[in-house]
Amino acid sequence: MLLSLSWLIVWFPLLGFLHNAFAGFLYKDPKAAKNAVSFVAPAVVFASFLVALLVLPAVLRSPEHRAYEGMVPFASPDVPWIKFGGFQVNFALLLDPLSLLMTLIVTGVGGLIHIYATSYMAADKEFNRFFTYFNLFIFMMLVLVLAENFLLMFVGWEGVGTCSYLLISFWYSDVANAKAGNKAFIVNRVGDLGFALGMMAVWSVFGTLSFFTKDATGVMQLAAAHKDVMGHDLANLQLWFAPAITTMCVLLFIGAAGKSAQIPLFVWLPDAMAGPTPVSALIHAATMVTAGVVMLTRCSWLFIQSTTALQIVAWIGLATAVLGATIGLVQTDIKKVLAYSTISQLGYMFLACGVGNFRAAMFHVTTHAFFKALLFLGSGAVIHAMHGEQDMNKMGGLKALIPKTWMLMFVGTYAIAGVFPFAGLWSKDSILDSAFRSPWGSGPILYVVGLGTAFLTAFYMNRMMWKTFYTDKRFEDGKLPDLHHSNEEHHEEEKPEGHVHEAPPTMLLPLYVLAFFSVIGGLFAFLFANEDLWKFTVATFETARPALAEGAPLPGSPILGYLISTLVAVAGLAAAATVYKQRSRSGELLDPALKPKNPIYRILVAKWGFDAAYDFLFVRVGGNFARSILWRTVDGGIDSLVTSGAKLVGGISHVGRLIQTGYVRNYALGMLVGVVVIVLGLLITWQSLITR
Amino acid sequence: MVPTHYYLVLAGILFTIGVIGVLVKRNPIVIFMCVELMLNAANLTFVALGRHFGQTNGQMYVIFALAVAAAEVSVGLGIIVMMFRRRETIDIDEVHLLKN
Amino acid sequence: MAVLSIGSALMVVVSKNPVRSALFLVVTFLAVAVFYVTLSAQFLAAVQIMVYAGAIMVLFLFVIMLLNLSAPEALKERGTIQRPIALGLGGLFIAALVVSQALLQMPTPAASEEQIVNLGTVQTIGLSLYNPNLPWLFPFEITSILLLIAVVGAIVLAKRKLD
Amino acid sequence: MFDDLTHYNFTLPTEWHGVYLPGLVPYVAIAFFLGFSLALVPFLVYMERVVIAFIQDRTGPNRVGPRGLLQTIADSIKLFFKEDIRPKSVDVRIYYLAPALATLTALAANAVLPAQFLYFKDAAGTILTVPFTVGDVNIGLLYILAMSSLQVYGVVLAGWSSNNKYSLLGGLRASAQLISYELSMGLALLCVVLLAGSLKLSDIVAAQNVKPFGIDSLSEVWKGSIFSWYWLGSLGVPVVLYTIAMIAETNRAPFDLPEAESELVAGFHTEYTSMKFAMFFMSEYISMLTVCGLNAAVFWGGPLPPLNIWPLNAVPGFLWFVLKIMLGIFCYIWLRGTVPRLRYDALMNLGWKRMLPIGLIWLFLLAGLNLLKEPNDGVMPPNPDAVPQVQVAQPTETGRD
Repeated sequence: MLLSLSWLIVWFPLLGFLHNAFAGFLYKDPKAAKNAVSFVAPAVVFASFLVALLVLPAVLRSPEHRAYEGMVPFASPDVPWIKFGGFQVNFALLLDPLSLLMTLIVTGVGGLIHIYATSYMAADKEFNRFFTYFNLFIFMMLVLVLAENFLLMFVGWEGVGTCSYLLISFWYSDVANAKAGNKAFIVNRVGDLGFALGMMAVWSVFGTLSFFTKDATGVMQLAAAHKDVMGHDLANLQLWFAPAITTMCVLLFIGAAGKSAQIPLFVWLPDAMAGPTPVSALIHAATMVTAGVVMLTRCSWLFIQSTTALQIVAWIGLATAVLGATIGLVQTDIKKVLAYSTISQLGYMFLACGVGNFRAAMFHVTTHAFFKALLFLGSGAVIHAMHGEQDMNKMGGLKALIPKTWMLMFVGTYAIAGVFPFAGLWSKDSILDSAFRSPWGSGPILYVVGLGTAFLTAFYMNRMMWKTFYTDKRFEDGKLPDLHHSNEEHHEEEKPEGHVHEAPPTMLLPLYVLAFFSVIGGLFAFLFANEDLWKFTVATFETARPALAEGAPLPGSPILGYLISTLVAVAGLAAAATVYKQRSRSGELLDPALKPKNPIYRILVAKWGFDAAYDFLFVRVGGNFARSILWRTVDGGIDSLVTSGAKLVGGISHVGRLIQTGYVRNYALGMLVGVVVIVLGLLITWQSLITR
Repeated sequence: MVPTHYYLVLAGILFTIGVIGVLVKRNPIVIFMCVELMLNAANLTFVALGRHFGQTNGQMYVIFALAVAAAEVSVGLGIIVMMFRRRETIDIDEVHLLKN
Repeated sequence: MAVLSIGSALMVVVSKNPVRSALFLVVTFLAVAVFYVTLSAQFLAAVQIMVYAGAIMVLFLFVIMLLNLSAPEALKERGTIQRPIALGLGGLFIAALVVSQALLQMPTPAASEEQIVNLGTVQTIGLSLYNPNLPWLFPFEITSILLLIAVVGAIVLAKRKLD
Repeated sequence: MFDDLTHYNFTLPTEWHGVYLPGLVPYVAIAFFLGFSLALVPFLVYMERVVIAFIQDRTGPNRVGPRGLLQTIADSIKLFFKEDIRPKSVDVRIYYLAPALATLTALAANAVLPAQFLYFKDAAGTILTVPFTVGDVNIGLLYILAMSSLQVYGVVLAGWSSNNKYSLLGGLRASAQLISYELSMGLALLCVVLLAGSLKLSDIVAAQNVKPFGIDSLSEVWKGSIFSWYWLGSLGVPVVLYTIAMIAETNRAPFDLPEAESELVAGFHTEYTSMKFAMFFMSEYISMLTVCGLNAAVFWGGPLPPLNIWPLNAVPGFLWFVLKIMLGIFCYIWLRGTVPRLRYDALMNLGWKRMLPIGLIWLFLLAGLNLLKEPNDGVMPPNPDAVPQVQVAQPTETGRD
């Protein structure tokens, strides 16, 4: 059966990972190994993509999918993984439109980024290591999105976290990079703890960890039916059922917030830009950071049980969107701008989840994957052209020098700003629309703030475009300092030293593909939306929670919404263009309207004080507490107990040491004495026992 | 057919000789040989009792004991050679690193 | 034969020259091999000669000769208190064994003559060793790993310098 | 199993004046092999000298007797009567023991070679087949290997007891060489054991008395012919391995490192003179006879004629056997005359890095082919008599829940 191929989706990247990891052993010649890796690494990802494409129609047509309105997707055969007592977890994949959609995004966009990276990383000494991590990441991400239960998802969840850490600090010889990796890892730990606690809460309430099962005993089915796995009716226990659901949802959301960089756990994502640009594009823009949204969508049946949890999600999402957009206004590093933009867009997605329109969230995940990958890769091309320079203050006027890259970045900018007919419009507007019709109220506030953020989005994106491509050159072409990373080895045949140059075709090709989808992706989905394809989420709000019934429209909203959104986007773009054109003419290079002395500007540059607060709260206070109280007093006290015990034993053994002569033969003699005593003892007892 | 307990007594005597050798000799190689002697004595009891009960188990044990002895000797002699290289002597009484 | 084996075993301990000891040990092993034959374990006898006499003792001789090249003086035994104790205990042990054998009523042989004759053939041993219904197959595989480890260990030990 | 051999050999009566003739076979065989081995040595030496002389294009022995035939006799008489010099610093007992050990083990290994099948017909007309060996034990091959592993002692002890650096080095070299090549030899023989399914030499020979590769449609002429012997049956490689290993085992050129004149004077027997030297000399030739006999029995059909037709099959088996041995010895001499001596590390490399892996691979190959031939899924043959009742201790169920 075609569906049994589905394991191949996961296996291919794993094979690639093994191949790349051992490429150094497999090939005698480092060059041959490099060539093999640069072929195998993208190839395995595309192989998974093809398998997913093959499997998709079968899943959509599968009787389970049709019969249960998407509630029981096909799960691969149950392979018991962990089983003890009443606890059983299977090693199984869940194939439904949600997981396949994510699979296609991860492998499709991922494959393109792989191709891009083969050329972007070509000069790096640790080429193989990079692609080892990259393929491992794809594998882990696929495990995450295809997992049949919380625990397997958690495996993937931790796996992608690890890969993220490894890749952020890929150029570990620079302490800043290693620190950024550590920061990402530690902040994620907080989220992961939330996930783990949420998982335990789920198990303690429902008694299972599977999402869906054929006999309707998955968590989601049970949640919809208000039952636990034993069939007891939980709805009767309103007193604790609702708080329990709220608790587990909030805990799971903390996990999602950690992975998807939401307030208060967003601080790691900007620092994660220390990794190579393909990593930023794949992991920190297109796929991994959306894992939180995927998880929320996967648990949508659970979340709609708790309006409180949904409100928390929505407000935090909105706040994050605003926060990301405002900080993005003042960043000067081209990748940091994109990083805050990512945070902001993720906020939108959570807003969508919070107002119950999980489909819009996933729609935005999809389009965002296209245009954010495009933007990141484009910025990578810019950085490549500028010989490693990332500061936009030292760019400008690049449009004439690298027109192809400019064109691609232009498409990306218009897509994220949400101008008709680019992809961003459709998904962002369906979010705003459902926010307006929020099932639990406050709709207009959410809508207006969201729209304002869209304006900011357009503004900071065009600001980036202007500072990079249009204004006067702020560097001397031909005398660019070489800021490429120390890991890279330079070949003689490279472009003349210090000149701005267009990226090679292998880097631009994936960009064209992504640009194509950034243009038509949203429109396409709008026009040809397949009802089956979106059947992954709560289709039956009516039965689940009537109050949320109208909260889940298909992606798409009234024409008026699109019109308003486009107008806002165009306004944002125009405002930025005006401001920066004028500023460019007046010869000012910084952002003069927001002078450095300007308090708003300072707050924004200080990232609303989050980093400082965390530094004070956790690093200083927490560190001092740990040092003075925990280490000195508590640990020292325990230590002294232990040491005095050890001293006591030592004193005793000083006496005992006298019989230890150090001569093996003396010990052997002791053994013989023992043997003889035993034999004699046996003899004596036997003698009394034996009657002849 | 020779009664089984003759073999057992013989094996016991061989074993004891081996034990005494281990205890009184100072040359680790000879001590090793005495250990081999003890092993052989044990093997002999296995075979004798195996015959006594008409089972192959006894001989099976001996086969494994042989394999283990071969492994033990190769490693043990390696250690002795190493020891000699390090300390220019193989006197067992000179080797008491356990006692500082 | 018993006298020969005991005598040569004693000589292993008594002789001062390790080469002599080794040779007497070979004789002991050969005697044990003969005992195996009388116990109708022909296969074991052959293996005993091959492994013990042919391989292990050659290894011993090798090492003795290798070390003697630069160690002219055989180690002299130093009289310690250990010796009389060991001898006394050994005597006690033998006495205990003999007494126990005299006292103990061995159960009557469980096997027929015919069975015993076939006990030591290669066929019987092979069939028991590789019979998946008997517990020897797995230990056999493990033994191969043990030997491999021993080989590697010996090489590592004997290598002059680990680079 | 042996019945079909009778058509080209003699059948003897089982009893003769009340003497049970088959019972006498081992004693006759002892006499035969002992006499054969000892008597043949001088002839072999003569043969070697003549052949070498021919190869090197010179005259060779021609003084004593017609065509120098009595030369070796004269030499041995001289050796007997030479003064027995005993160097001062030798370890006397071991010094004397070593040559005796060498000769003893060399002679003892002969005991299981099947030179001929004898057929006895009793009064009832049933035919009893008795291989003409000292002892046709069912671990014959193991026995030979065990004996050849004991041969190390003679060499090592001679080297050590001489208290001479050349001797010691020669002895160490010899023993290292013997141990190394015994492995390849064992592997080559194992290939044959795999095919024949027995360690008993007479069984191995009998297993070669079939039509080539078991193709039944061939005519009787090919039965037990040169093409059904195991040199071909084992697909060629083991016989090569065995031949190389046997030359190394007997310390002959080009593997005569232990007695390399240019490096070690005469190796382990540098300090030996007169009769003791002669014993080493003899033991070398006797073990050559033994390994060639094993070669003939295992790979070249033993007493079988190369083609099953008259008059070849009318010739008594032991003549074929001796002929095959002599061909083997001729190969020895031929190699000695043509191939230069190996360097020591090359010798070890050949043994451990070439022959051992090849032997292992070939063993697995043959085992695989054997499985193809008789696919029994690795199931134990349903033969309850073969396995004695073994009481397997059942693990007790107590202590578990």
